[in-house]
Amino acid sequence: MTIKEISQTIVEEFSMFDEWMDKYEYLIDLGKQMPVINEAAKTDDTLIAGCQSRVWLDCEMKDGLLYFSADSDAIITKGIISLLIRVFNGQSPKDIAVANVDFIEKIGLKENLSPTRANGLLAMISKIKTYARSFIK
Amino acid sequence: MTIKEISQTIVEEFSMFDEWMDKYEYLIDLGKQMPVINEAAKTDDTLIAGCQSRVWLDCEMKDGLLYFSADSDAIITKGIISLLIRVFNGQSPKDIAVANVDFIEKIGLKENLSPTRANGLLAMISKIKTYARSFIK
Amino acid sequence: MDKATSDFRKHFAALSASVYGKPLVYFDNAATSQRPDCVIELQRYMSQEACANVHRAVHRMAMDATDLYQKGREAVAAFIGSPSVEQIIFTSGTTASINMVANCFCRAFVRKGDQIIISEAEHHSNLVPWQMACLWYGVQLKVVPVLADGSFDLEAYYAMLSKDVKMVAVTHMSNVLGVKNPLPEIIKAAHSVGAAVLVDGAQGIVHSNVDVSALDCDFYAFSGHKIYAPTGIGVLYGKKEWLEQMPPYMGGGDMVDTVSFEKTTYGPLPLKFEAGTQNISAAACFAPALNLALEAKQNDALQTSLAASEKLMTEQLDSIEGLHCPSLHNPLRRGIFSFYIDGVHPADVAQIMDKMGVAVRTGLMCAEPLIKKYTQKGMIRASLMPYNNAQEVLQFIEALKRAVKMLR
Amino acid sequence: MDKATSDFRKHFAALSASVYGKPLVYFDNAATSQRPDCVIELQRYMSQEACANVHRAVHRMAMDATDLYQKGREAVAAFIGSPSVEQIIFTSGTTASINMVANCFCRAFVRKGDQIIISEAEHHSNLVPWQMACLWYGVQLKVVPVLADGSFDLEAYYAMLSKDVKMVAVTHMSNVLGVKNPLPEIIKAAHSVGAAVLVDGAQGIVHSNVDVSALDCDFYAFSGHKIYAPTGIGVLYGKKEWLEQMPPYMGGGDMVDTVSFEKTTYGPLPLKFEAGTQNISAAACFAPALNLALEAKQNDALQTSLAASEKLMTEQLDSIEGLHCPSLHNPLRRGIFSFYIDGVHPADVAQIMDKMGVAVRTGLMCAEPLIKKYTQKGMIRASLMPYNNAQEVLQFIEALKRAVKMLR
Ligand SMILES: Cc1ncc(COP(=O)(O)O)c(C=O)c1O
Ligand SMILES: Cc1ncc(COP(=O)(O)O)c(C=O)c1O
Repeated sequence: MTIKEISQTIVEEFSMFDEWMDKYEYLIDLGKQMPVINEAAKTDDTLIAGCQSRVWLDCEMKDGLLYFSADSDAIITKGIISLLIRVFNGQSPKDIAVANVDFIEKIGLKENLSPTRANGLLAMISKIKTYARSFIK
Repeated sequence: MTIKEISQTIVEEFSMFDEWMDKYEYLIDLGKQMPVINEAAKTDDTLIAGCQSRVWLDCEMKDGLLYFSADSDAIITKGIISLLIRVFNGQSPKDIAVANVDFIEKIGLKENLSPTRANGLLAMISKIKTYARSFIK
Repeated sequence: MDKATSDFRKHFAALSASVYGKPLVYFDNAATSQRPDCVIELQRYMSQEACANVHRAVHRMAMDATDLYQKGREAVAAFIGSPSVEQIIFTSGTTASINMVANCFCRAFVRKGDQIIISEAEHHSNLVPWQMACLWYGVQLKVVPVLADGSFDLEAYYAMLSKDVKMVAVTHMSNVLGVKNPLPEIIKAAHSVGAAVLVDGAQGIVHSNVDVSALDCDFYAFSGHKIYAPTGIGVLYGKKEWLEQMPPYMGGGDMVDTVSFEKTTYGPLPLKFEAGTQNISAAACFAPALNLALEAKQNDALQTSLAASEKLMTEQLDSIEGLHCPSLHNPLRRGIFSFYIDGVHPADVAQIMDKMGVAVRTGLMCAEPLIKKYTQKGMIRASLMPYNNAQEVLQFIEALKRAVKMLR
Repeated sequence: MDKATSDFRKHFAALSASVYGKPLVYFDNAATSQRPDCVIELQRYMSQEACANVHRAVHRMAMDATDLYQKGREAVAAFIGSPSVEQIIFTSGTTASINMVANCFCRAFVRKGDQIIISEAEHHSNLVPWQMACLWYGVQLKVVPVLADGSFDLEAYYAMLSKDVKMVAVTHMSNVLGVKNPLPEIIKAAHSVGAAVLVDGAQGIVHSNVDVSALDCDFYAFSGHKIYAPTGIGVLYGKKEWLEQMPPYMGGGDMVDTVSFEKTTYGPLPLKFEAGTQNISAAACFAPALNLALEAKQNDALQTSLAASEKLMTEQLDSIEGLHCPSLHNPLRRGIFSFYIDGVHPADVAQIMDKMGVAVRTGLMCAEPLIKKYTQKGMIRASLMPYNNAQEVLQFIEALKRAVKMLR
């Protein structure tokens, strides 16, 4: 599936929740289930600055496609990252670099997107895109 | 006449004006007519700080009563000083030191009385009272 | 809800808001308080009907603005018991007040090899300025530890004092622990070795009755926005003997006596420390803001109700398993509750509580060394003002329990 | 009155006020502008509906406040053509912006024996900070004269430049003379000897189109209150290369990365220069304020009408006997008219004009050396904004003539 298609699926999944709490329950579940990065990859290089919780995000290329792994000490943050990973895993660097990440907004987490926001969602997206661009050149 | 009586007379005189401009015409007239301090008395000691215009105020004692002379480079300021002098000239230091100067307020120049006001009316009154107190001790 | 509190709440339109369909519970007061309607109205008046620059103009709006500005200063002087109005210097906030002293006091009175004392419980705004000053002036920074329950370690402090100490800069009340420091003892001891004392009153002004003359502190700093006034205004109170000898912090309009390219002389207090156009409208707002604060302090029924809410909060927090609030039972704690909970991240908790209408703060709360003494991930802080009530405490506790349950 | 101006005036409720029964003519704009309703409304919103401290909180009101605060910064960046939003530092005003540079730039880049250049037409806020810095850092202050009509003496300036000059701090437009300085020439020449240029834009931001990238200035400083925003907020724009290397001005909350008693590291731009709680609500107001300013600049009919009012003003002033306005016919003069009149004291004139509804400023106008070059008693200043109209000019002239007649 393309980035756009996966995003669309996620938006549909979230449209089932009309309660904030259900949305968060789901994000927490995702966070708990997320396969975590191995400890050795938690370095200063993979750490994302500017988050209130600590977030590590690593990336590797297999057969020209990118695969991400991540961790955070905050579980909701982990849930959000797991959505990002679901969208971007197995995509090409080029597609990732130009991708529109508006699904975040559509599932009602837009409030997490401000550049001055504590949880650093924008920083995560920017880190993903930086990885992607580094594989293009 | 006592300070209170003279103040009362001035308030009555001003009550005739219902126009601001007439009041100022009168103050300007008073300013122009005021006998000025002699140049030699315009020293740093007689200069009143904190006025937008420069004001000098001198004082001498005759037969136990005080007499003031003053000058300013602004004519309205001079008019106001001449009212002060009219009220306080020939009064005893003690009476001056405790006098209530509410006539200023009553003739509608209250707005000139704020401690942070540029024209320094409060500084003038305070200088007059300081002179008076210096003769009491 | 009791009448005193519900009457007092009427001053604050914001308190009847709802967020995400839930009634707002605003427990982020230590970050900034809500503004009462009287303050909002005066701010409008200053922007619309008395919109002018102060001091040297003679026109009507400028005179109105100047008077209201001066009334703000008088209100501050009266509220903290300053011996004179000229000792009240307006700044942009507590942080600016403290930086001003860290610069100007040190420049005038501190020499290489001297020492400055702060405590372990300082907000960054009463820590970093002194670190910077130490660097510039070759001074040593000493840190008084706090005990496990957040108390100031007086014994350790006494042991640090010597003739080399020139400044003791301590918080009146920690923004994390909410514990009031023993200022009379701290100040007396500092003076006995010739050191000056700056009190960071950002929180203390809210939760204590401050009388700078009785306290005999040398400087007292606080912000408007934590005590009902707008952002962008703060106060530095100082003793005349220091203020008169200290060089100005900034140069500019209004702080001078005469200016020439050869020689400039500075104006009298407080102008010497107030360069440029001040935050006129916010300064004026100190009058209604502090008036209301005074009203609240003198309202016994309101204070009783606040104490009851705090007691309820204490009991409820105490009953939550795995919750650690270091200063919870410290008898000197007021208004502020900071805690961490085993197995959950503070940021997660706050995010969920927000969706239940509850506003709290989380993280290192600009007091990193203090927080990290207790926990690495940061804390959750709930802070109350006299307008908060028991019902809100219960909504807060319910939200907290639900969040923890979801997260564990 | 033409439609463009009367439409624009509708944004400002204050302009329809009357004082002493006369329609208000507010010609004290160079001291502070009036605030439009959109700014007053946003200020209320920030105090009532989004009243929270910004950044590190996740609750709803804090997120709203943070967004609006950020929008204020983006509006400033766009308005002055800053290459990035991080180069916009919020301060408490022009004066604070300039003091920040005078301190931090000099600390980082200026050594004993270096020189700093200012001009004779500087406001005290762009003069005294440099005098203070010269004292601290052992630097020499050089002053570029202005010509009789208020023009910057480029020849004299060129002759002063040398490798020793590290900073040229000049006003974009004098608050007395209203004359725009030749910034492109000044900046190019300064850069050719390796000096940085700070532009005091307190008046320039109001009466010019500012593009800091095209200008290539190193720093640009201005205040909110002169361009429709509230008091207590200002801006420092700076080039990244300088800002990144300069030490912070104040220490405190929000400007740090990590803090420990041993070592503190500072945050990224702009936070490094923004210690403590900022004037959040005022900063947010930059968005509507600058939006309106932009609208006015792009409204040709409004600009034509303003030019006509200024022309009328020029002609009328020219016709008053014994009136001296040094820059009256300087083609680079905009918006500001400062003058003195033989035989009458400025303070007297202003006091009478006030009673006729006309607000002007008098005195030394925080530019003592400049004013005293022309006259000892001070001047009278009338300054116009796009909302002022020809009818007001006529009321002003009538009041002025009447005052002079009464006083002579
Ligand atoms: C040219 C100029 N520079 C600096 C300032 C100082 O601005 P502020 O008082 O807002 O800091 C002013 C305004 O008074 C000014 O006109
Ligand atoms: C104890 C303490 N000191 C200093 C500050 C700094 O105050 P401001 O950010 O208003 O300058 C705060 C508030 O954040 C505080 O709680």
